[in-house]
Amino acid sequence: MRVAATLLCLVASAAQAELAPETLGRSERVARPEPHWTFYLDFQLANFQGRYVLIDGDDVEYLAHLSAGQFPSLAIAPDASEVYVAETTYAYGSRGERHDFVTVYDTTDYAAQDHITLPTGRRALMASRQRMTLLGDPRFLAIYNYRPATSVSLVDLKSRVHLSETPVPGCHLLYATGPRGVSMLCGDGSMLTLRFDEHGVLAGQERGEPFFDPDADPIKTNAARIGQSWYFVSYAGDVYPVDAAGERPVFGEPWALVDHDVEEAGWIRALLSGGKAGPWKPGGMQLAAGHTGRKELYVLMHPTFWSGGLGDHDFPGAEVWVFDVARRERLRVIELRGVGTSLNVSPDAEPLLFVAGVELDTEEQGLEIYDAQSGEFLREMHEYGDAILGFRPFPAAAFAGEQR
Amino acid sequence: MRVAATLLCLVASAAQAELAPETLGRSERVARPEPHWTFYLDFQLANFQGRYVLIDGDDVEYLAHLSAGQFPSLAIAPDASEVYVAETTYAYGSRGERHDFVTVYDTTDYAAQDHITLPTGRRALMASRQRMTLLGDPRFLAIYNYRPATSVSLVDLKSRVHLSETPVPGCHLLYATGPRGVSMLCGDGSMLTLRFDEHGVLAGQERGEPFFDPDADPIKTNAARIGQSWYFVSYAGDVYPVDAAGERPVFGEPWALVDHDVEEAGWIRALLSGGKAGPWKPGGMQLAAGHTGRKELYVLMHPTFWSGGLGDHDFPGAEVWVFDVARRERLRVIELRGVGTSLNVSPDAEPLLFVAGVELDTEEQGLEIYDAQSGEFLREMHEYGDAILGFRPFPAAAFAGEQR
Amino acid sequence: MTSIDRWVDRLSRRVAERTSRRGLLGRLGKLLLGAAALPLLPVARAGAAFPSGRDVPPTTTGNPGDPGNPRSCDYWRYCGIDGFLCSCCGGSASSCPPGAVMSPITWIGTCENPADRKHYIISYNDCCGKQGCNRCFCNRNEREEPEYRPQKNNEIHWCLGTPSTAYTCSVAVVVGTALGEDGAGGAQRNW
Amino acid sequence: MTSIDRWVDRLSRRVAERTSRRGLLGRLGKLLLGAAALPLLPVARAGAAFPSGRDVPPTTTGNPGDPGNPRSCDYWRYCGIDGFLCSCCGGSASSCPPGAVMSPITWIGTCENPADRKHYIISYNDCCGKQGCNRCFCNRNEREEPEYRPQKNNEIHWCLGTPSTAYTCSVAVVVGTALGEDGAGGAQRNW
Repeated sequence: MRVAATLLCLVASAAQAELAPETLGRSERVARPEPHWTFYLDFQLANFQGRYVLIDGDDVEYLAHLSAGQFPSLAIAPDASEVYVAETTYAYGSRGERHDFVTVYDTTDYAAQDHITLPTGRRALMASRQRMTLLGDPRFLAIYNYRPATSVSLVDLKSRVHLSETPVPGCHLLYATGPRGVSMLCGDGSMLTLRFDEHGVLAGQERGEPFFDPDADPIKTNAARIGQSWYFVSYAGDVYPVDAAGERPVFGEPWALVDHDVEEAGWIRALLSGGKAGPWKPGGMQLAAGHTGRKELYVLMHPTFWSGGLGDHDFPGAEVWVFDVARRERLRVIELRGVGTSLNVSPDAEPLLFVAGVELDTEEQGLEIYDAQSGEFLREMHEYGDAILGFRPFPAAAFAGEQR
Repeated sequence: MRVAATLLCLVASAAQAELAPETLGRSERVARPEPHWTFYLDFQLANFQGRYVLIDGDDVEYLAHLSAGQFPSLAIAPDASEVYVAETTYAYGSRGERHDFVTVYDTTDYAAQDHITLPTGRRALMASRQRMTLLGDPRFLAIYNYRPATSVSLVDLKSRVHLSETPVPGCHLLYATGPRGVSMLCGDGSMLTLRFDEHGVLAGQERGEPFFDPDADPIKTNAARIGQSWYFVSYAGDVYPVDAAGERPVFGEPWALVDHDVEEAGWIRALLSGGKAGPWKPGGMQLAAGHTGRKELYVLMHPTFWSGGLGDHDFPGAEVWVFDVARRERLRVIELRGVGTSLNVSPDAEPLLFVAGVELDTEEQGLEIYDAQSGEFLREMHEYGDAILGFRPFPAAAFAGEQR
Repeated sequence: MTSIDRWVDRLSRRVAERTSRRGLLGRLGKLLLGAAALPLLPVARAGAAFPSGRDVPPTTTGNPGDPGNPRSCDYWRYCGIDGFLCSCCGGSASSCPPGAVMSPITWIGTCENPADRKHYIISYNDCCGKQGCNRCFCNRNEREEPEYRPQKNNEIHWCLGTPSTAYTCSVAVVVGTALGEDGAGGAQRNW
Repeated sequence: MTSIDRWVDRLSRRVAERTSRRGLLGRLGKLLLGAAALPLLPVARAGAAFPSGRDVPPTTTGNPGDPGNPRSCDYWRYCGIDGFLCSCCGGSASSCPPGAVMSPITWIGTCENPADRKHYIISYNDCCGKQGCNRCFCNRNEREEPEYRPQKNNEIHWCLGTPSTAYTCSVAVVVGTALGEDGAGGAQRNW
């Protein structure tokens, strides 16, 4: 739904009336976001730059897009008033002076409103979406730097300036924790948590004990946020819940997404099952997503017979398994049309499941939309761009007043 | 053929010997160009930027590529020692400060050697390849500006500086003429010719009488260069030869590529001929190319039954018609596998015909190579990039010493 | 298949995919009836590398006097267009997508509205300042003239007079009716 | 076709397209023989949007001790790679294309050479400073670890320490043999 009505309807009321001249210079505006809207990252292989495209999942309408530089990151204000895109560009395309910056967009016209300069050459260029996050206090935006020494940049969105850069040796990526904190994953399986005060000054940092064993079974960095908790999925198929409501993370008991006792299928059973007999594992890029209202965790899963067990953690999913994170049990299985590399779930009471899918016969990538409850395939989007690298929904908080 | 031999061959002489560690940090170098090499412009639709890719037409080997900004232009030194790319970029990707410049590449390593700043905001952004040319004296590079007032920038490649900008109201594009001149096409069908002295200072300009009627039958701007003459093809299928050897262009008598008396075919004849009965017309983007040694003109042609007569000047060709420009007669017809949007011919004695083709069944674009003499389809290149916007060969002069 | 069969198959498949009205039968019918040029869409007006908009959900203007699908390359106003259709990109046939800026400098074409058979002057404006929308690529060149007649040319990047020349998509705005049969006041040209 | 037929058809078609050695029969044969994991290529390791290198002319190292086609995603050294293969782009499996600069900072993987069954330490270096080559995209992730173990991760853009972080393509350079079965010195991991 767009704010501006199409003028075409107005220019000629009678069928045979001559069309009146139209106004030149108009640009559309965008209505207040709805829960079924989502951004996706369209990544251009030729230059590793991206675009964020905003669509309405109910009718796959293309609403707007934002240009972005190399490996961009996107964050959305909880009230959905603004969108922040961190970008990296070069003055002369592939060479010349490097620029790292955050572009601020208003969500009514999606034109660049502000430009916040970041320390040049630090911003991490990688695929993970955990490289930027708003803090619990959305005045502050945290950005992960990798060069390859690691650090965290803090941006004050009120004054539109970069405030500080804090070194975090050996720790990586960002998970919002508590009122003004971020936790990071360290190489030994522990978390480092930085806390900032109400002015954005570093107030403290602490590093806990390892909560998983990265040698035995690493966790994927793409965590699902459900309420105040993060849910990390491990390579082998366990879930590590982390309560991030307070000033420091509280690590829950891991539980299993899969039956670890399933044995590899013999060839007759493998053949008869279409390769689906035997153990399954989680895999994909944006492989896990959460729904706070329903306390549901969605995970892309595939049979290890398909992958031969190799590279499973990135292998695309044939099904989406849906778990109740309170009862720690599988609720249902959504079979995909092909396989999926990334997924996301809308935050409302009648959620849509967005999947970056690959059709097995044609190997065409596509943007598929399913009913997250029934698992029914609803529709797909054509001509989405080059390659979908993941989804970025509006925060559930933006619709809090509208929800039942 | 590359200069550096692959180290892999050397590291293990016996089959079962352990592989020795290899050298890190190596980049390939490129041998002296061969006549069957060509650049093509790979144009990225998502951002209207381009890449120039260098391939060997004999085995469709990918030799190197050059990054380029919005609507780039390329010129090659007559001795093939350097390549010049005119580009336009923005500091922040799609916004920020605009930069217009020429990047100079050495043809042994294809790394950016020099950067020549152009007056910002003037360089013409359009598809035509006649926006930049070396003068007869290759010390000078002329660049066409459109904003939309038109002008010509002159660059001194010896001192690597932009020398001057000359306004040329109502005249467009660039055709090298004489020792240090450029001619331009003006809206009334005449040519304006600028002459520069040996220091690159404007020495004179003169505008001739119209040599074609742009209202009755416009000429396409993509002219073929054969020897010291330009050959322009008109919408209706006539050829306008322009001798550019001297200080001012000399206009030859136009002659017809097609029989203007052919009548539109009736439907039975149209159906029986596969739509090929009836009149044909030239059409395409880079629709004409010339071979100096053989005095041959190659033109993309299609039956107007296919196009319905509309947009013929850009309609892709089903055949390449080859003409002897001395005798003004058609020598042969090369049937394409699908249709072609652009073509070029290598400058040697056994020329290759390069075609940016579209396969009719799949609508896939492709880079096809034919024997320009026999018309035989030889090979095609896969994974060429996004979209081929035309070809840029090395100048025939680069191989003068090697030719029979 | 014989080569004729193949050609008929190709052509009818292509035409069927693109439009129902302008098919092979229409073209042959036209020849039978001797009617004036019914535009047959250019074969392979865009390669597969170019997103054609074929599967993009259609829309309408809601005005019977302005018939057709503004997300289709066949829509009458697009007779001289070359670019992504803004109507597939968050804009419409006459307005830019959010955040993109319409270039004030442009080129002009003349298209016939099938509803009233009148010729309208169409302003083809580029919307600028964001990356390309990369949907519904449409390159029709009817009555287009070369770059030395810039006001009639669509190969110029018309993002002029905008803060950035980054090209986003193109619109086709009705700015008036043409005098007589042809907007240029001259004879009918089927370029 | 039944769904099983379809699956077998899909899988065998895919496998046949990609490799002759690692087909369904090999995989089933492996199960029959109880042999250790023969890597089956990931289904749809790349979408159609990604150029797979399938039709790029092959090459060889000329060394029987280093078997395979360095322009194929199947080549043994590429077990942990993620990117365009420089060998399709004017470079080779161990050298950058002309004008691109090899990043001195990199990540390390371990791959088994089928010629001598030894495990080699492979340095995956990105070549930088030019636009992407956009050919032979290959994303294998065997034994890759997450970003918090950066020296074992391939989702980091490794153009670090180069004048420009523009990504061109990736090489896989032999830097030594691994101790024991696994370069990390631990148990065999089929991640």
